[in-house]
Formats: sequence, structure tokens, C-alpha cells
Amino acid sequence: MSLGHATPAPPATTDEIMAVVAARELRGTATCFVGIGIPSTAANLARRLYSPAVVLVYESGAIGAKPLRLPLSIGDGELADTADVVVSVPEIFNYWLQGGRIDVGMLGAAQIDRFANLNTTVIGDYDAPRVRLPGAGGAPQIAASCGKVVVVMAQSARTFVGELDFVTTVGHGDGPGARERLGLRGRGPSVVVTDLGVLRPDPSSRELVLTAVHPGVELATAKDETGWELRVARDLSTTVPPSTYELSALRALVAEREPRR
Amino acid sequence: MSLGHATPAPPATTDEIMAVVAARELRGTATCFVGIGIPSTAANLARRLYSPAVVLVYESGAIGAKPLRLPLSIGDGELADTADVVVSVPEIFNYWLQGGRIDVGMLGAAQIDRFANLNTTVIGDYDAPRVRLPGAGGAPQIAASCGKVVVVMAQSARTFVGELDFVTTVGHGDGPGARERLGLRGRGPSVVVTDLGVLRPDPSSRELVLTAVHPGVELATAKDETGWELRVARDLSTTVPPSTYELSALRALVAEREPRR
Amino acid sequence: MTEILALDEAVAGLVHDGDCVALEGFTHLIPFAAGHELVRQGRRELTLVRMTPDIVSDQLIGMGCVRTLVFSWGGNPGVGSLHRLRDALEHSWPHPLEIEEHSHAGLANRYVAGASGLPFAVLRGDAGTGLEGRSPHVAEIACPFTGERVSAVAALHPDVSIVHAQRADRSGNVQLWGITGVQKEAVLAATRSLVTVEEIVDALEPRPGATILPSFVVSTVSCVPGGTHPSYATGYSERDDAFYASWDAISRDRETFLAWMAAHVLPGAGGITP
Amino acid sequence: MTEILALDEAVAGLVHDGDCVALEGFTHLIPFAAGHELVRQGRRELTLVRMTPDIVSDQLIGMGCVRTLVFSWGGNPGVGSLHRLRDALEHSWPHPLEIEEHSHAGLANRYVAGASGLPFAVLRGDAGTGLEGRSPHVAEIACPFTGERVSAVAALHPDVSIVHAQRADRSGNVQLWGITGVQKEAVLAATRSLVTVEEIVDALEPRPGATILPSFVVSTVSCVPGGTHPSYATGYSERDDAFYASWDAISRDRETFLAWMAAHVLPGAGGITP
Repeated sequence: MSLGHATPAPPATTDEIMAVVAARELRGTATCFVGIGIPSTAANLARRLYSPAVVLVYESGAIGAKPLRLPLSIGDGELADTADVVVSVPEIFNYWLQGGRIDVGMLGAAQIDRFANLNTTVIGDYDAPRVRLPGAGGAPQIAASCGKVVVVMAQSARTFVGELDFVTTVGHGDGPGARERLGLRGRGPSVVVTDLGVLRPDPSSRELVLTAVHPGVELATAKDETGWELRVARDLSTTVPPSTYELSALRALVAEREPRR
Repeated sequence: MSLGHATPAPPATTDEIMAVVAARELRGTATCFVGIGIPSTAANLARRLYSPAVVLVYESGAIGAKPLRLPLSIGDGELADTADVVVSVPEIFNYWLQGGRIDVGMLGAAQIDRFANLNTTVIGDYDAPRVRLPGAGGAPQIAASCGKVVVVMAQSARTFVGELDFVTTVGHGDGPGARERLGLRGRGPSVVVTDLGVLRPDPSSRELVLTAVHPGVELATAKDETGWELRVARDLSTTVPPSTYELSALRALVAEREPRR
Repeated sequence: MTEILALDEAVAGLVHDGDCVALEGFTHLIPFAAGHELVRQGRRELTLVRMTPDIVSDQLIGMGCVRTLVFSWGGNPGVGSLHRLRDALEHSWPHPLEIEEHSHAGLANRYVAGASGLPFAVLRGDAGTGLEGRSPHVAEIACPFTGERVSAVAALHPDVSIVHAQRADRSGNVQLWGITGVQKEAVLAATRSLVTVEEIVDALEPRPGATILPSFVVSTVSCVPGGTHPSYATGYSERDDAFYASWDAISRDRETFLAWMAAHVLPGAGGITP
Repeated sequence: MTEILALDEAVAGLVHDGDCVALEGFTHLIPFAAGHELVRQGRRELTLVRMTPDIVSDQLIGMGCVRTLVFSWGGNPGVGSLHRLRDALEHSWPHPLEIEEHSHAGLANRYVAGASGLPFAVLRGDAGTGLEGRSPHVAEIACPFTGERVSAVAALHPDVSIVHAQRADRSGNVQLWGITGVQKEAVLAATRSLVTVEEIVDALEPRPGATILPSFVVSTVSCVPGGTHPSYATGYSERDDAFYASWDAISRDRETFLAWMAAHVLPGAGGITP
């Protein structure tokens, strides 16, 4: 007889790596303002793995939502049903977000620049758009008022651009002092998690610096998929791959997202 | 045997006359912002006698209160328990009163002048008061934003003064055009009901004119109890005395105000 | 003070060509049936105000009812683009669409100012973003106490605000609960209002988290059970996520879209349940 | 994030001499027990903020705890004057009292601005009244769109806000219902907060009309059943109208007042129930 080894789970997909790495960024977070998509997946994973007490806040007004299944929209009934309280949309923005009570905001974007400014409005010219995107929603105020911002988005030469087609949301503006000059009270983006690696703003220049690549990702690829001269940390590290524990928790979470009875 | 006559009810007191006459002024009113005291008694009497559908709004946030017993305070539990909805204090002032949704406001005061401006702040000098009164509360905004205002107060040379010790609430300011200049959107005081009679602002000069005296009140008394040269309507009338029906309804209402079990 | 009318009478009486019409409902309680009635009655040149234009807005735009869209986030949540909105903006089909774009906070506070009887509201706005200077209804203002610069947004006063709620009583008091969004402010800011409801009851039993719109601020109530599908009404229905997903294919192509509207929304159609 | 402490520890830890302390509760849920603890701990030089100063404010003022009172209506509702407030203002007893006076709408909106993280709020204020120009925290401001002049009020940020509620759960989430007044705004505007509650429960069952203060905005909860007497807590107690009436005679005379406080509030006293 032998101590049979369990057959290993399939390796993590790039979306799974993004979700797990973003979730790790929420360790110790008390309150998190959550957008839909991978940010929501990451926030809910963090609540299960690292921060069971984290208060998830959705712009639909749900405070303390504890969804059993991943919501498809920020107004999903599951969010209201499991929340500590549901407030109006004006109240969530005025009293809770603008009031400066939220530690971390999670955002995605279609375009990002070297100072982590974000575009979710338009590709091409605003008045003659090549691709019209949804627009601002809560993003400008999330980035302005949360203590810090975690950005999660796929990295490519199309998304990591030298100049945004439209500045929907200010990250670090044009660099040092920009947020202070604009009266933005949160500290802004502290990390950008992509499918290739992790970037963090340089403390002095505020420009994004590649600090880690995910397992199997070549540095050259990260540079090629960045529309500007990408700065790389001297101590560039490789992301600790998702553990079996992290992956199984993530896959269980996603599996719960099935059509309603 | 004789068809014995019912013993007549005791005659109306001056407070009862004020309440009944003020209640008559609420005929046809859809929404009424109610202060405590005789205004509250009058508003609740009107709801029972003339305007069963009138929505009584209290500054404590109770909208559509239907108290079975007269409240002692504007935050009486009875008001919340019987209301269609209770909103916060900021909301009642911002969305409901300032929003311009209330037809009639009812106010009392310690002093009034010829233009129906009101003082509920201080007798004597503000910085060295002879008598310190409660202050403004909701009165300035009630008088500013309600469609019209019904003032109810006892009339004497001490309360009807040539010059207010303090202008807490603007009625008709210094006369024609004053409310427009100050940006006050309601029409202001339309009637002042006292223990001696009824006064209404002259349409052109906005000065209060005595239009009726209560039964048994001498015109000379009304003039003596007014601290300015009182104008009298050419067609001065005598108040229709409270009917048995009005009086018994009022006395039933007041009788219900007994200490709680 | 509230009229209780059939939906077609209600819309015919309250909404006219060229009106500024707010349709609110934040994912939850979206007034789809009323939006479809606007399409059936062929309303034109509307200024449509909606924080989160989604399928119903896509339908109104694709059917040519809308001249100007005032909004803060336009998409099919969790699915992708609104193809009719994009076609209008990218290719002016069926005709050019003007837009006035805000952040959620900016547009929500325009309703708040309108509901509050104020000419404007103040917020920490869109400083440094491309939204600055694009709307005539957003300006910078200085705090008279600290000198700090913040944003002012102009009060919004729709001619008509249309929302969906769970219940009304027979005198027109309205009760909604769950995610209540910006509906109260939209109704209070508007000159006229239409509330479609799942049911009309004798008495509104109190509910946790419920918002009440007293009848004296509601012009008209129409009983339209299921009138929020494919959105949902907490306590009555669940969100039809599958329909939201299917809309992507239906709306991507002009002909497919028009055929779907003819089959499900236009007069004589069988209704929207696929 | 919320500490659950005995009232004396809570007050000792949160409130210091010279602090700006808001005690809110609009007739309902007035935090009397916490106010009495301030008296027992001999707090001095407080700036007391309370929209509707009533008996508890009269007691704090009469015991010399308050240097400045920020308020909008000061009286004994339905009964008459606050004699300790009047004695302080009319005869500087026990010492001079500074006041900053607003209308209800003005002071309520100072809390709203504070809760909203804004430097000021806008309202239709006290134009033409004697209040104009008396507070450094009220100014005129022009609408950048219409030019209309309205009032701006400066944000209020108490060092500590103290309120009473019906319930909290063990993690410090607070639930209050009935007349909820300005308590949410007062707590959100403050640096620290203390909520005294009728009871602490395992789970907050939802209640119609309830306001929830999540634990992450509540510094400290103290369980003080009856801590709002002679005010009341809907669902737990009724307003002691008789005590409000009796306060007129108790407070009219300085010696009678001091004797009552010694007998009912000061250390070693038997508690306030007469």
C-alpha cells in the first residue's frame, strides 16, 4: 500500500493570480469600498482568508455586505440581504465615502498611466469616441477619499499607456504634490496588481515601479506590455504563487456564482 | 314632565377661542408644519373637525402624525408611533420644509411687531438679557418656506410691541417687497390669531390690520393691548363664537392629554 | 392627492415630448415597464436622466426617444457595453445623442440640491479629471470659512421622475425597501412623479429599511406587477441575470435589436418576458 | 473596533476638560446618564453642543461644567424656561456662559457638513433675522449658477459625540429607532463617540425605521438601562412628563437645584429616579 498523493489542482489562471494577489493586499483592512468584477472577487476572498472582519462597502449603499455568492452587479440583492445596513446612494457617497471612513478602495480601469491615473470613460476622442466606455461612476471619489487604492487590471500595451485618452480618475496626477494641490485627501493608489506582476508608486516620484512579476512571467514581457519606459525595482521579486488553500477558497467562491433557482 | 334642557357647557376660555379660531384657518390645508402648544392643539383640532386628511409635520421628523393625545413636546413618542414616516432632523428641514412642500406653518411668539415679525429669543439686550427665551428652533425656516404662516399668541402691550427686542423670525420684514429682497419663498404670515381677535396683513402695506374681535371684546381693549397705532378694518367683524360642536371636540382632545399609565 | 391610473394613461398624462425625464433605480427596482410605455407612446426629444443607464436606457436610446442623456455610469453591469448607447455615440444611430456626464457623487448631489429646494449642492468633486469643465452644471466654489476649493453642482429638477416600488396604499403612499438608491431624491426634485408598484395594498405594514414617499409628493401610482423585470423587486422577484447576459447579443446588431423591440415591446407585442 | 466599557470608564477615557462635547437626542433618547457622569467626574470648560438643550443641559450648566453652549432651542418642552440656563445668561451663575446660537436648520447642517467631510454646508438660512452675523460659523454665499445668495454654515466636528440608543450588539453595531433626530450626523461628525444603550444583544434584529451605526464609527458602547430617563427610549420606556414638569420648581432656586443634584446625581447619590 502507498500513501497516495492527491492529484494536484489545475494551475492558477491569470485572473486567479490577480484575485489572490489583490486579496493579499487587503490583509488587515478594516473597511473596503468595492467595485464589481475582479475587485469584488478579491475583496470577498480577502474576507474569507485574511480579514474576516473587513467591512465591505458597495456604492449601491450596502455597508457590511457578506455575500455568499459573488454579486454580478453592485446592486445585487445578495448585497443588501447580507449587509449590516443599506443606506441611500447620496448617503453612501456623502457620509461614508466622502466622510473619509473607508480604508481601501478597489478599482479596475481600461487604461492606466505611469502615475496610476485611470481611464474608464472613452478610447479615442471624447466627442468622436472610438470606443465609448461606461464612465466615471464612483471611481473619482473612491480614489479621492479612500485611505489608499488598490488597482486591479490586465496589463498590455493597450491598457498601460503613455497618455490616457481621458482622465476619469486621478491617481498621482503629474507626480509629487499633485494630490495635495488638487485637495484629494486619501493617499491614492498604493499598488497595481496585473496579470503579469505588481507595481507600486515610487515614494518620491510617485511613478509606478514594477516590484514583482508573477511566476513564469519574463521581465521583458512586462516591459513590452507597458506603453512607457517601465521602471523596475532593484529588488524585483517573484510573486509567491497562490497556495492550494488560497486557490481552493477562490474556486469555491466563484463556484457559488451560479444562476438563481 | 318637561323636555329638560341640557345644562349648557361652560363658555369658551380665551385659550379655547384662540385654538378654535386658529383651527378654522386650517380648513382645506393639505400639509401643516406644527409647533408645540396652542398651534399643536389647533392643528389637531382642525384634523378632527375640518381637514381629516391634513398631513401634520413636526420638526422632530414625524410626517403624517395622528396623535390620539396632544403631545407635550414635539418629540413625543405618540407622534412617531402614529406617523406615516419618521425622518431625521436634517432631512425634515432640508428635504421637506426647505423643499417647499408644506402649505401652512403654525407659530407662536413672545413678541410680534406691526409687520408680524416674531421674537422668541430674548427680552431686553441680547448680551445682557432681562429674560432669556428659548431661541429660534425651527421658526425662521418655517416662516421662510411654508406657503403661509398662521401665528397664534396672546395679545397685550407686552407682546404686541412697536419694536422687537430681537428679530428671531421674519414675517413681513419692513413691509412691501421685504420677503422678496430676503429671498424668502413662502408668502409669510397670513393671519395672527390672539385672545382678543384676528389680525391680517394689509395686502399693500403688509401691516397687520385688526379684522375681527372675539365676542365680548371691546375694540378699545384691542387697541390698548397693542404697542403701536393699531389699524382697524373698515368692516371689522365679530368672531363667530366656538360652536358646541367645536368646543366639545376641543375639550375631548385636551382631556385625552393625561399622564401616562 | 395621488392619482391611481393604468400605466398607459399615467405616462400619457405625465410625460410629453421634450420633457426632462428621470428614470431611477440603482440596479434594483428599475422602472422597465414605464420605460417601455415611453417607447410605445413614441416619446421624442427626451432629456433622459439616469445615474446608471442600463438596458432600459439602451432601449429608449435605440428607439430614438432620447436627445440628451444625463448620466454617471452607462453599462450592462457585469456583462459589458450598452451597444445602443455606443452606436448612438460612436455612429449617431438612430440619430446624434448629446450627453452630460457626471460622477455618481456629482449627479446624486444634483438630485439632493433639487430635493432640498437649494440652487446647488457642494461636494468633493472631480478635481483634476477630464470631467472638469464638461458640464455647465458643475463649478468650483470656495469655502467662506477655510478658503478651500470644492465643487458645486446645480440643482436638478426633472419635469417627471419615474421610479418603481414594491407597494403603495390606496391613497398613494409608497413604500420601497432593499437598495433604495436615489429614488427619494429623484421624486422630491421633480415637478411630477410616477411610481409603478408591484401591488396596491390597504395598509403599508412597516418594513425594516423601507423608504416611504407620502402621497402628497407622488403624482401618480400605477400598479404594474413585474414592472421592473429584468431588474428585480426585493421580496417579489429576483434579478434576471440571464436576460442581462442575453441583451449583449440582442443589442449588438441594429436589426436584431429592432426585431426584439417589435416582438417584445412595441404595440401588439407579447411583452418582454423572453 | 468598538470598546464596550462601564459608563464611568467610558466617560473618563473619552471626555476631557475643555473638550467640545455634543449630547444629542431630539426629546427622545437624550443621554441623561452620560451627562450625569460628566457632572460626577467634574468636567470643566466644556463646549456643549446640543440642538435642544433641556434638563440635562440645565444640570451641566448649573453645575459649572460648561463654558460655551452651542444650541438652537433651549427650553423645557411644554413646561417653560430652563432656569439654570437663564441664571447663567442673566446673572452669570455659577459663572459666565458663552453661547453660539443657530436655527435648528443651521445647526443640523453644521453636523451634516461635518459628517460629510466637507468644510461647509449650504441652506436657506436666517436672512433678515437677528441671528445674522452673530456666529462666526455662518456666512452668506452666492450660487455659482444663479447668483442667488444663500447661507453657508461651517462644518462642526465635536471632539466627542454622546448619544443614547436602544441596542448594540457585542461587536458594537448600534441600533436606534423612533425619533432618530440628528444622532447619526453627530456621531459621524465627531472625532470620538460614546453610545449608551438600553441593552447589548447577540444580534440586532431588523426594525422598521431603525438607524444603524456600524461599529467602525462607534468608539465606545456602555450598557446603561434607563440611561435616558426622564427622556425615553421607544420600546423600552415612556417619557416622564411629570419629572419634566417638576424640574421647573427644582431648578428655579439655586439651593434647591444644588440639593437635588447632591441627592440624585453626585457621587454617593441614590440615582435620579425621584
